[in-house]
Amino acid sequence: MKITNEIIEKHGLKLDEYKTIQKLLKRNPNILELGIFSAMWNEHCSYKSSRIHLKKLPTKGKKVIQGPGENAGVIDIGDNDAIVFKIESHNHPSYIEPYQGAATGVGGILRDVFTMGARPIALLNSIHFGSTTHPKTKSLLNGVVSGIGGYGNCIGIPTVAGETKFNETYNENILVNAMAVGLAKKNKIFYSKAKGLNKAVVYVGSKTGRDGIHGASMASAEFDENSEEKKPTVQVGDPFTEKLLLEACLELMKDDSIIAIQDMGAAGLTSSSVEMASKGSLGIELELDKVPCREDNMSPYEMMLSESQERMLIILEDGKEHHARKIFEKWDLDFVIIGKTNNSKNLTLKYNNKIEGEIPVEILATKAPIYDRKWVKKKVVQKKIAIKQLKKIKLEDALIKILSSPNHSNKSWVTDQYDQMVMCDTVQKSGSDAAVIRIHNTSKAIAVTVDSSANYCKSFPLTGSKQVVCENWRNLISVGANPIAITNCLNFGNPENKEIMGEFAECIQGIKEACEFLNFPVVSGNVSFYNGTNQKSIFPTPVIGGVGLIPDISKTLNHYFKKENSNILLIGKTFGHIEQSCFLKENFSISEGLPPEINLNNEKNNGETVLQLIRKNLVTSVHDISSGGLLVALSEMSIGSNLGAKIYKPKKLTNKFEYFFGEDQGRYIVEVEKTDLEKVIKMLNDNEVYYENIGKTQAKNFEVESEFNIGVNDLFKINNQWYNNY
Amino acid sequence: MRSSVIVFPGSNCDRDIAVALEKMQFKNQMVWHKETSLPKTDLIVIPGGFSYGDYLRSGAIAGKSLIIDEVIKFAKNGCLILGICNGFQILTETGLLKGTLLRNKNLKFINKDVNIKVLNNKTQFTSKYRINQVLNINIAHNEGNYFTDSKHLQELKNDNLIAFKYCDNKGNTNLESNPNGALDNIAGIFNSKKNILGMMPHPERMVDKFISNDDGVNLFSSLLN
Amino acid sequence: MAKLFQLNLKKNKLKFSVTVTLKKDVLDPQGKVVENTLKSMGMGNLKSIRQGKFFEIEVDENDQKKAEEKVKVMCEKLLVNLIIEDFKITKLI
Amino acid sequence: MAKLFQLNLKKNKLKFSVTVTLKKDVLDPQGKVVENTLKSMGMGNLKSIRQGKFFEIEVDENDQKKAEEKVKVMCEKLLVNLIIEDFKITKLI
Ligand SMILES: Nc1ncnc2c1ncn2[C@@H]1O[C@H](COP(=O)(O)OP(=O)(O)O)[C@@H](O)[C@H]1O
Ligand SMILES: [Mg+2]
Repeated sequence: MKITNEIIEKHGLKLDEYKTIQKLLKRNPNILELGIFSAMWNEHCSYKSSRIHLKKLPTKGKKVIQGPGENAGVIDIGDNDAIVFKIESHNHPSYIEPYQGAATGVGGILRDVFTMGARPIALLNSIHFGSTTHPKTKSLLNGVVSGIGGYGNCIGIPTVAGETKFNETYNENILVNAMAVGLAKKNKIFYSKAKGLNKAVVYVGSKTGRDGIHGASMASAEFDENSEEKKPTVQVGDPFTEKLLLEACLELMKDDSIIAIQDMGAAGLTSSSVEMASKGSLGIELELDKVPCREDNMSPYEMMLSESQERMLIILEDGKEHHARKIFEKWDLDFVIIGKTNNSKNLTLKYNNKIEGEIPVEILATKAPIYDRKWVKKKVVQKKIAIKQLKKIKLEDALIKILSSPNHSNKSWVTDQYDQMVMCDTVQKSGSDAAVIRIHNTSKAIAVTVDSSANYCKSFPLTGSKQVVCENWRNLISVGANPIAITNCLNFGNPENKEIMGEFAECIQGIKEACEFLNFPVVSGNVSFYNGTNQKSIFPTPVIGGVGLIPDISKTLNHYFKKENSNILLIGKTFGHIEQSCFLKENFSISEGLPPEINLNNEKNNGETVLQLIRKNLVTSVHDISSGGLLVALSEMSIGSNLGAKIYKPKKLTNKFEYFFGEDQGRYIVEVEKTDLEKVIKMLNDNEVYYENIGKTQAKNFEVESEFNIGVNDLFKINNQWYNNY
Repeated sequence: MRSSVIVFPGSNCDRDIAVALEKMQFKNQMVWHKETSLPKTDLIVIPGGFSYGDYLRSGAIAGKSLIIDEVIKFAKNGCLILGICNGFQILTETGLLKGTLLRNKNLKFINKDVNIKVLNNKTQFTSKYRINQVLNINIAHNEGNYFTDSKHLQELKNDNLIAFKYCDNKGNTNLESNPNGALDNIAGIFNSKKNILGMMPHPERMVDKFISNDDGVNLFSSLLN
Repeated sequence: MAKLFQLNLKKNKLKFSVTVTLKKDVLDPQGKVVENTLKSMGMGNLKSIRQGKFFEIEVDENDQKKAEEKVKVMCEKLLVNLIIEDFKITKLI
Repeated sequence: MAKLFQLNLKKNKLKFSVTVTLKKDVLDPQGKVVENTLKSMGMGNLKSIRQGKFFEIEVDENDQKKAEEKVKVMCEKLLVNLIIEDFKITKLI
């Protein structure tokens, strides 16, 4: 087949990229080789636009066992236990086919985690939909949620936390990010680096079909009106087979049969074999006639580019074949030796004993173009919103409006569709600041959470992304965990646009600053560009997934009020920053101005102090203050507990709306029993933490002094109606 | 007391029930579905979760596995059999329990803590509970909507074969407290000899106060008697 | 004769069956599991099995052509996921 | 002619379709939801809709009668829950 410009373009390659290929190969590639280049050199696999920025992120730390670069990040949680975790996007497939797109997103991230030798113990997700009035939103929401549940429930891993948000910026491009967290033994982590010559390269799992061919290049191109028409073959998830694959892999991992293992994710057989060979500076020869195929007459091209799910590639130690085969056959899975390692440093593809393609691995893996794309700093527009000039509303009505809005409604409509309890180690489910998962058979636990703040990031990427990291950190602190490390999923628009690239660069800068200051390294992540349609990109949406450690499970806390007549303390200073607040957005549709500033010093000091209070058993409930500000956070503490609160109005109040709904950062609410108040205040003073004693818990009613008084039951109803009426 | 937990491909609450049984001092064994004989055992548990992905109908394929013939033999000899969630579905597929489990009426998977009440405490599964005691137990299923013909329903009632019913926290069984549309709020039933119990809620999830509550403990301690 | 026919149509609502199957190259995990199970149950000469959905639809409409058009719209708008599924409409007696 | 026919049968595996529907007196919540959704989408003259399963089964067998018998066994032993479902086998060309 002659390679025309049109064919090159269809493969998502630019003409000058093709020229580079010719130069590197010193010849023209054939169509199979071109397909392989397109799979390896697209944005999704090569990170060509993001690489130089990603390098800035802090990835090292005392607890980091493996940073970015492997299938998932690994951190040390003591006692030879390690936590393996990563987040990944499945945005484009989920928009086209929400159920299967979301399901296979979950399946894919699970494989990333168990390839490393970890048993997955928790799933999280961050899902963003368009406006609730957009005609597609409802069915996308339904499909995505049931797809996430469908996969996780069936394979039997609890889905324990996440976020569900609506914003018209996602009307034509929803976000579906899935995160998986696994538990491994520190001395039994598996990597993808090939070692040794003449070792068997084994294909295990499902058969290869024609599904998802060019899925990876699809994830690297913008949508246009026709993409729904194009009907790319969407993959269908098979959680049952994945469960078998999981058990078989973990069984084989008990001894040292495996030299290297890599799941077949985006760009399937191509990227898995290239990755293993390139990490080990070896060559791999594959005999494609041996690849287990689901359809008749599949060509080498199709086999190499198929993205069929639930497959793995393993390099086996000599003499282990029989043992390994027995395990996979017990689990009714294909097990075929399809090739071997050699020292040629080439990827050699044979079909019927004929070489169909041969490319130096090095070229594929490391010679992909790297772009330092043009970017410009965000022009920040200071704008102070004067509440006095807005229409008059009541404090109570403003609160109700927020609590009943889609973005702040209780998410149990979503989370009731996920099995959160399977594995019986879920100490704290969805609905709390972070989910808490016990390490099986021990008295320690991990805390996990995902966060994002697209509105903040849009108006000021640098501060916005810093804020997301801080909020994540705060959520972990709030349940009593030492934050350890994060994974991140960077959902952005078209990187070829310099404003978008600027958003990306500045968001990375913000994440870097916050992570460095908080000693909260990045151990894994994923970049998803080209989110948007017809030149209209989505708001920059970095999603942060954090993990923390709770050494003693009895010292974990949630945000529900525990007792009547406790003191309610507000920790951290309230300035009343109202721009970019959900108060203005929900009540006045105003979304101008800058997000609240981040003071990393205060953030750290306040958080560490709160953690000390928790560890010393001096507080009975803790909640961080985020979107919605003080009053929303207080209501959430009430709603979950059935206990009310009486909040005093501060004496020198500039504006009550700014005070109650401002979104100043670095703040927490803690509940303190009378007997502990003195000790708590002493510790706060010793640590130079600003606090206010703002009220008391009480039975049944939630009230703000001389403003309003409402039954907790009613608050509950207000907070729980939206989804059921949608 | 010896127990055996049957493991099917794709089972996922097998470990959870094993942990609960061991915690309650059962001597437990896991039995792979391809086995053709069962070890000596006093209790067989068919675990919850999924089996074979439940792609055809929940429990249908597991109901045809090799080990099931043995389970049926043991059942006929009076061995105690507990089917939880998917296990309940499998028991109905094998005919050991009558009726079937249809899709939840809202067509969605439901995971939440619900209240059920004990209707019969004169059985080896429930003797440690009080009659009409309300338990708070986790459910997690897509097909938990119990259905049977009117003749069998009458038989269940007449012979006191309904083990648990969904209810509110005061023990009222009504439409609002029925999470999945089950006939007559039925959450669990016995066979006529009362040596087999099938139930949709997960008692093994309720044996540890750190995780939930311990409302499931008495089911296991009843069995130990 | 023509009149009778018309009358008949008026009395009987039109009834269609719709079968929905996965497109040829799309993975059918359901069918695969069922196939393996049947084979292991001894149904040796089962060649292949694919699973799909089935609908029986009754429409209040006299004109068969129009009715069929309506069923088609239902399929395209809701019942079928055109990305991965094909469908076939058959008139039932 | 008879010979040709036989030959033909040998070459072509026999293919059947099976439709499985819920019995009349069993509630079909899924069908109900689909029906309501379609109606709320403006398909006013939809009368009723019931949802079921569909299988396409290929059997390695020359004799149509025997083949059909086999498909029937598959239905009764696995594919259909006779307590709540009915089924119908149709020979496909
Ligand atoms: N898609 C989802 N999956 C699981 N849990 C979710 C999902 N969406 C929201 N939640 C849960 O709902 C709660 C509220 O979410 P959110 O308001 O984003 O929390 P926070 O402000 O503390 O980050 C959290 O406990 C979160 O884990
Ligand atoms: Mg929070």
